[in-house]
Amino acid sequence: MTIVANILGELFAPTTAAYALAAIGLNIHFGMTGLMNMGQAGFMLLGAYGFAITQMHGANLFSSVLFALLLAAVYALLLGIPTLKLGPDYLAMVTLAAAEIVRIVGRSTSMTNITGGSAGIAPQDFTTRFEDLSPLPDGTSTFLIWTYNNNIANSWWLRIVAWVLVALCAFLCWRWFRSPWGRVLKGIREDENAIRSLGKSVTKYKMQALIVGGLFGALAGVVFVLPRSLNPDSLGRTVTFYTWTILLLGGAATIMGPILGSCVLWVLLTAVKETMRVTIPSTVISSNQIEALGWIIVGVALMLLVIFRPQGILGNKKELAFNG
Amino acid sequence: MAENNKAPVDAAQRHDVGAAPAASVREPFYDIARWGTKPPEGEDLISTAYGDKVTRDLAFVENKPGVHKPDPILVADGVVRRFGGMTAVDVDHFEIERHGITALIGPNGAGKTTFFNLMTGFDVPNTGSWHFDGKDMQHVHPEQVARGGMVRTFQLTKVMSRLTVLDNMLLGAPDQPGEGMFRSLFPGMWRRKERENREKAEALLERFLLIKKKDDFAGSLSGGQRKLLEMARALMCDPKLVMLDEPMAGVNPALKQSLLDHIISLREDGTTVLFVEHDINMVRHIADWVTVMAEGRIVAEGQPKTVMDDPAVVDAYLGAHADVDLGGDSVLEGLEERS
Amino acid sequence: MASTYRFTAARRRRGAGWRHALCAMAVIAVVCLWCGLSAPTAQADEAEATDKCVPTAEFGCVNGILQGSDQKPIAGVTVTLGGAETGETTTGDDGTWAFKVADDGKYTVTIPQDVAKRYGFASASADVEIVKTSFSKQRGVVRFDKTSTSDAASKPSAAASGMKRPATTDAADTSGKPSASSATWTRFCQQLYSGIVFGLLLGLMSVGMNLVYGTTGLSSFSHGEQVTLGGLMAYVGTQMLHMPVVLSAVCAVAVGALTGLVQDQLIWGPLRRRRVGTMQQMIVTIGLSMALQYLYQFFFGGDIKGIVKSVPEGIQIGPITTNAPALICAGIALATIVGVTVFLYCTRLGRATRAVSDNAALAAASGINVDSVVRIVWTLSCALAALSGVLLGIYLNGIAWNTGVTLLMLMFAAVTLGGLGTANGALVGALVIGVVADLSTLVIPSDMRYASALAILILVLLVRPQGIFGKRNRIG
Amino acid sequence: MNAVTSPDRKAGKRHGRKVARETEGGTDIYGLDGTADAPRPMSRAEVHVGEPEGEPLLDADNLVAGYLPGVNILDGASLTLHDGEIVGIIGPNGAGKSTLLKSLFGLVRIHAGRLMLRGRDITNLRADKLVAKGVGFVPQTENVFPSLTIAENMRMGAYQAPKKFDERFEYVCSIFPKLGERRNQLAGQLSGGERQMVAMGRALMMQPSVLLLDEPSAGLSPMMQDETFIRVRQVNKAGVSVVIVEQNARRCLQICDRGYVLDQGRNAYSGRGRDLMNDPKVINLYLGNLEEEVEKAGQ
Amino acid sequence: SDASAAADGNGMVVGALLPLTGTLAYLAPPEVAAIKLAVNDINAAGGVLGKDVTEVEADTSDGEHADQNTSAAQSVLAKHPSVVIGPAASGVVKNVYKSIVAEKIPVISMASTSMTLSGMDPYFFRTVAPDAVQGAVMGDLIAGDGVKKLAIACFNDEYGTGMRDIILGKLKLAGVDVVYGEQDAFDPAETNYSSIASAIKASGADATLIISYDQATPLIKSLASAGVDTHRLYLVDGNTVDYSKTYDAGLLKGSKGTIPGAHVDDAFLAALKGTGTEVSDTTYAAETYDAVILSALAAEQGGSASGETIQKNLASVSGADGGEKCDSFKACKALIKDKKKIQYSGKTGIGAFNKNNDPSSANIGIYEYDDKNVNVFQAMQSGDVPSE
Ligand SMILES: Nc1ncnc2c1ncn2[C@@H]1O[C@H](COP(=O)(O)OP(=O)(O)OP(=O)(O)O)[C@@H](O)[C@H]1O
Ligand SMILES: Nc1ncnc2c1ncn2[C@@H]1O[C@H](COP(=O)(O)OP(=O)(O)OP(=O)(O)O)[C@@H](O)[C@H]1O
Ligand SMILES: CC(C)C[C@H](N)C(=O)O
Ligand SMILES: [Mg+2]
Ligand SMILES: [Mg+2]
Repeated sequence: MTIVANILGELFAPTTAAYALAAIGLNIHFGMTGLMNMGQAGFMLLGAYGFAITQMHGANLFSSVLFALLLAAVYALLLGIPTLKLGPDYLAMVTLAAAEIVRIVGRSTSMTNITGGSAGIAPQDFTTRFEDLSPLPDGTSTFLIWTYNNNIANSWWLRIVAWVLVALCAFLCWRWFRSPWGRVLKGIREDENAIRSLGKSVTKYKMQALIVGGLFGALAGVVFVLPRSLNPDSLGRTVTFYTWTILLLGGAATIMGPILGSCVLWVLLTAVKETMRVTIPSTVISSNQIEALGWIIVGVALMLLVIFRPQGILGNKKELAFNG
Repeated sequence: MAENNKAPVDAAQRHDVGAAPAASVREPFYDIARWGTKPPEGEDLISTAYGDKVTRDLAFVENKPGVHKPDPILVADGVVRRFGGMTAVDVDHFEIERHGITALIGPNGAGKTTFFNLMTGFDVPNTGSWHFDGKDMQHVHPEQVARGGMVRTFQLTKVMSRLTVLDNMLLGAPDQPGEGMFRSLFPGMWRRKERENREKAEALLERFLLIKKKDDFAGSLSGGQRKLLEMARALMCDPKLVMLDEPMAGVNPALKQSLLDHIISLREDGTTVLFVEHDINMVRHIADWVTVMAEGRIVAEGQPKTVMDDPAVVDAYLGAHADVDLGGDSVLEGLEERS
Repeated sequence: MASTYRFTAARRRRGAGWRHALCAMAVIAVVCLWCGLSAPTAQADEAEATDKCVPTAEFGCVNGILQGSDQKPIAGVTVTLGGAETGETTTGDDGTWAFKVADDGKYTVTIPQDVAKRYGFASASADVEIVKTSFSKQRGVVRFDKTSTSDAASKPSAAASGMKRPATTDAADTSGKPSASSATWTRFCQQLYSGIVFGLLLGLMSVGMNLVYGTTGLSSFSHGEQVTLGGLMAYVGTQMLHMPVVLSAVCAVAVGALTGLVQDQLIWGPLRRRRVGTMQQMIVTIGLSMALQYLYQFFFGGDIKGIVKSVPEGIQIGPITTNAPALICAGIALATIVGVTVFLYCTRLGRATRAVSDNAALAAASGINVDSVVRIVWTLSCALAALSGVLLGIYLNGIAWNTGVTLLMLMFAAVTLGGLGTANGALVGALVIGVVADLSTLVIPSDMRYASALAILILVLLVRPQGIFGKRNRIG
Repeated sequence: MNAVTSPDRKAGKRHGRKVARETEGGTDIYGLDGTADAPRPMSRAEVHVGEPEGEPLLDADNLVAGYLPGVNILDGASLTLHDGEIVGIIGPNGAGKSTLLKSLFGLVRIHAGRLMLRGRDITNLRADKLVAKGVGFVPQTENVFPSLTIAENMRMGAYQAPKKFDERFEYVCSIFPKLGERRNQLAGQLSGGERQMVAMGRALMMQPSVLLLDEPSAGLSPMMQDETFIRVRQVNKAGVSVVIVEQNARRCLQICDRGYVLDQGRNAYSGRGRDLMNDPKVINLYLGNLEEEVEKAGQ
Repeated sequence: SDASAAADGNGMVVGALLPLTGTLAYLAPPEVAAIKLAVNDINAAGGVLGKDVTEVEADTSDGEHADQNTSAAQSVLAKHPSVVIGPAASGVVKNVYKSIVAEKIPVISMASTSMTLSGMDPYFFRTVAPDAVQGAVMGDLIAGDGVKKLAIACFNDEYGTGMRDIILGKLKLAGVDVVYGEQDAFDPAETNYSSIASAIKASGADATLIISYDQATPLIKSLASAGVDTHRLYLVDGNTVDYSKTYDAGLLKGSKGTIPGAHVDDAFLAALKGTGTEVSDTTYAAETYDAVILSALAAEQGGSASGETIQKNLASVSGADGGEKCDSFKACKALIKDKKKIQYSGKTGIGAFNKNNDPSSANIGIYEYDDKNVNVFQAMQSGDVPSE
């Protein structure tokens, strides 16, 4: 029972929401505009830094979030101006490199005074104001099979806020997808020179997409660090790869794809690991190996999911036919 | 040459001819029958005013490369583009007459497409300047060129594969407020315009025999259909000057013929047409003016008839077999000697 | 430890002897009462001079080493302790001296003025504070060869400011040596050299990835794991099966090639046939990478495995110090990459791989068996990865389950920098990355050196968006 | 003219067939779009009108093929090619001509129907195996390797016979001298027409016994178009059977022994090249009469 | 509280958050074994409050998998533990502790040594001394050995730079020149150490301090091939391990290392091996073992296995208020039965928890490598852990 609760708990865990947000942002980049952003974690990290550092210095929540968004937007601009001309695979590498640079600089000893260096920023330094804002009473609550703390760290309050954000972003996305703006972005995804020849400023649209997706990424970063601490290494390449996996698992260029993908990935991961823990006694193989085996199974399951449903869970098989 | 603007009249005649297909004739599979070799009902040209004017004006223009024309819309000066050691384009002076239908012909690799690229900002010349409608067009981005009213199509078609044909068309429409990031969130602000665009697009698709495919992905179009879509999409913009790069290569002859009338009718809406084409009949049929390029230079210019009879053009471009039946033995015999 | 005590006992007694005579026996008795049974020989005012001292609950230590600036120990010098307890000792042959002190408090250590002067010490005495229970104060180390403790604080360390650039510090310190610039030059050469060697290895690692990209358009995220596999297989060969290195390497490459073949049969082939896009295939490689990483962890655990145990002897070539394995690794890497380039550009199959990458359908229409070409490429790519894994494991002195994935970023950077899918691109890109990363440590902190390499990538792409060797196709 | 140009063919026999225009079969059997215009299928006899006797070299019978599951682009198309023939396929855009060629060549999956080469079943055989059997193919679009040089593109053409490369390349250069001059230029940088030359050249490098050409003349200058057609005739004379899809239909039909008109994935008309060219319905529906109009206007 | 209330009914549940996978996985086996051993020992002595203790484990992975950190915490929390042992790395502790302590369940880390964790939360404890302690000892060791020019190869990680800064302070006082690495630190994910090695060689240092985890394995070899003297290396707890199987004999002879915690006897290692886990060394095993025993004793003393009770009694059973010393669960339990105050002095030799919930005193062992590259115990330094 606790296992089931744990597994299903991942469905709406803050982490799931954070990844869903990041994937929604990536969906605007890749799914809509065809920008191969391999550095979504960079946006997330900057968002998280923007939020946590201002919180640490006593800013109020609203301005912290605003600052996080601002930081991501500025980063998107700086990144976009010189690189949006690049071909997709090259752009992928540049964004990947840029995100790594953000992380490496953020964790470098020379930045310790600002970013906390490799130690990052401890939760007590930046989460309290958010937790204090909660209208919920202190203590824990149980809803159906799930019991979480109301306000602290991995809490109901964070879950509510996170999923409201996800819903909001998904709504925006939905509006954009079905609007002429979205159509231009999709056009750019297919052939930017054709769009150019039709009088649309490709750079402007790409930049808009990069910024909007980056803002979602920044929000994701904030949500990601709220239940834990801000550690630059925890927002590295792995996060970007997971985000990509989520996006393509759910189905690129769909509204619900990123959300569903995130839920599926984390539920799958937890399900595998939890069941491994209980089903394999550690006398057979060591607990190290059990956990490693769990990851192996998750890796293989991911492969199989994509192999047997390459267009993603919600994706359109037809689109796949015209080389995706 | 005056006959050129008789095309509308011809069209009207054709209309009568093909009006009532005999009952015994097998109906064609495709709705091409509706278009076949005639314009659709009610789409006869009403006016030939611009056409007449252009014919009049050009009649007095000397037939030599780089002449000045009475009312040029595009003027290019000293445009040179080199690739490595090779000079792809080297145009001293070139003008395009407003409202005229100008054909740009020349052997393969003459630099026609490169010239298009240069004019529309997709490529940057080594030297040269050009003005469109009086505006300096150097260092202008392609999208600004297009917004300025100079729209081109691509020889190697560029369709947005994973967008429907209709969406491809709608992308061609200018001034859609919904294409702004914030305005797009409020459908009220763009619905009306969208509906207008859609009507226009559907009309064009109908004309280009693509209406049945409108909800299919453009990536599923056949080679010729892509060409058609490319051209139709360019026409969505209501351009001042439309530059068509081999728009009819790969298009079914019957449809091609019917589309020529459409091109002619464009002029009466105030559009100037510059097109590259290797189909001599088409050039003869609709062009008011023909410019010949070879090895990057403009080597001849003039009324279609004059130019086509120019022995240099015949030699370098049309070739010795232009009027020969290729089924005949003579062609092969000559060849065997040669090789 | 016991032996150390034995060896020093005789020598120390002499110094402590006359101190005993001066001190009142009554005081000894009082101290014995204080300290309890565990420290029968301790005295209130008298610190015990010992050879070596380890602080305990009862004793703190004041100790040090007396040596000249050339690090030669100065033996037989009298060291006097003053303060809460007093004592005197002479430095041993290795220059060491030590006092056990029982009292917390401030102590002063002095050496004779003339000794200090002779060796050019700044001061002949130093102060320390002992607090037995505090780790940071239970031992007071006094060194005369450097600035004394008292003025250490007031005199901002000159070294500290120069520290960021070790080369300059070195130059300053070795003022007696010929010239500062030659040291810098040596350092520069050494870094350049190690950058080049690493660049070559990185090139070998990435060339396989570039082949796969070039043929199928797929950026393989599991390539790092193929590299790891090579290293781990070599480890299995040398350390578990005790085979010679070369044989292990050959086996590792064979295993690598086999995995490539099997992978293509089981995964990539079917995916290609079902026309799954490269983005999707990329996600499959991410999944595969995850599975493989943890598979290695499953079998090999989480620690770093060394392929060879011995440390090779250094070879001096001009200003560069290196060793035979490094040279051999670099040589093999270079030869292999050149071989692959030649293969790509000069052989029929090589051209076929490039053709497949351009347009698989057309390649098939030209009579190329696309499937078999791709299979060969996968096999080759994985074999090359395995080879690079072996060389890497030897050159970097170890391989772990995640070595490949940590290097993946650099491989991508190298491939991109050189031009995606171009044969020699990987080599040149990797050399640039390797050299920039290593040379940049001359000017920036080394934890940021890969940032500099990545920054170079971005800069180069701004100038050449298609990479160094990439060619741009025309528009229209 | 057939009899004159290719005396080796038993042209006379082709006239003997009765052209059955009307056949039974409801108009709606294909249920295409429910329009009353929907055609009746051609009978077998109709399809094979004008065909020489004997076992065909290539025989496609009632092919059903498509790109996506459930959507059949080819809907029972048939085609035969006899030894030494040039067969032309024309039809409106999107009729399925390219699809037919691709399915002949194993690049589009055939769902139903039968495809025989020299009496052997080659349905859905892999493309490279077909090349080994002597079938060559020039696609309509994406018909060059953009990041290979011209010379390398040509080498790809001669992939299965690398020894013959030099000799063949010389031959190709004699047709398209430009290819020789620019042999080290990347194909991706070439102009549209030059690409077309490369594609055609690539096919000629193969020395196939059956050549499938998809709009080889598109984008070529008139002189080069003529040159291409003449060369097709020349290789045909040297013993290569050719299937050629063209939109430059008049020129194409001039050199064809027989022609098929394809519409909506099915055969609409077929007959000898000249007959089709002069068939008023074919002219009206597919060929147009631009040439005449221009002539008329010119006078 | 809610979460651990259930624990009262079903006996004590020990939650363990261990780095079973990821970059710290090499540290896990001794920890796993130690937990097992402790639980076995407790149950052999009759369990806690008459009921057997059970253990639940979850894998935190490493700091790069922050999502797994919290997910593991959630997984353990759902099983209503009375106490959570772990996580190992300081960064991971920061990622998870809040949601656990919010449930009023004590977290006892066995390996997180970051100084910023001191006194972080009343429910956070650790059985390992913060880096300051080891840093001070190491600094003195280096200075006392007469090193004049020291090179520091330190990795940029909270542990690395934190420890380095402490050592640097010590060295400055003693007047040791740091010729390389005062600012410079290498990336923890570094694989190519040749440039660091050549920089160290070029710096002309006469001894080298290496602060890292198992990055030391390749690093030492790179140093050796660059010509750096490998007989004068100083290693810290992250890398002071038995290198006899790694290098040729004699490579490290004379080099020194420090490890916090009492020098554990071979019997303990044998006992660890007896749990069926494959262990080769005892790094953090004693700390883990003591953490479990201490929490069990706290529950026993408080008479309840709830988190709150354990938290309240942890300091006391560790000896904060004095009491009779005992060195095993069995002995201590007996004393508690007799209503005596106890002072558990376990395998680590740490003192009672201080007001920061750090050990009030600790031991640092000093080791020297012999000619087989085995780290041989030399001496033990003990002292108080600073609580300011
Ligand atoms: N990016 C490029 N690099 C090198 N050469 C180029 C490039 N673009 C075009 N060329 C060369 O410039 C010449 C002119 O090309 P262009 O495409 O303008 O010819 P074109 O007149 O359009 O020919 P076609 O009728 O065949 O389309 C060609 O020989 C072509 O090979
Ligand atoms: N890749 C594809 N996926 C789905 N449908 C396709 C695809 N390619 C072509 N089609 C459809 O198949 C039909 C036939 O296409 P095909 O290319 O065979 O036409 P075609 O006769 O060669 O026309 P054209 O003369 O324009 O080249 C068209 O309706 C087209 O929309
Ligand atoms: C597992 C340990 C080596 C962790 C290290 N002491 C830290 O605080 O991060
Ligand atoms: Mg062109
Ligand atoms: Mg076609």
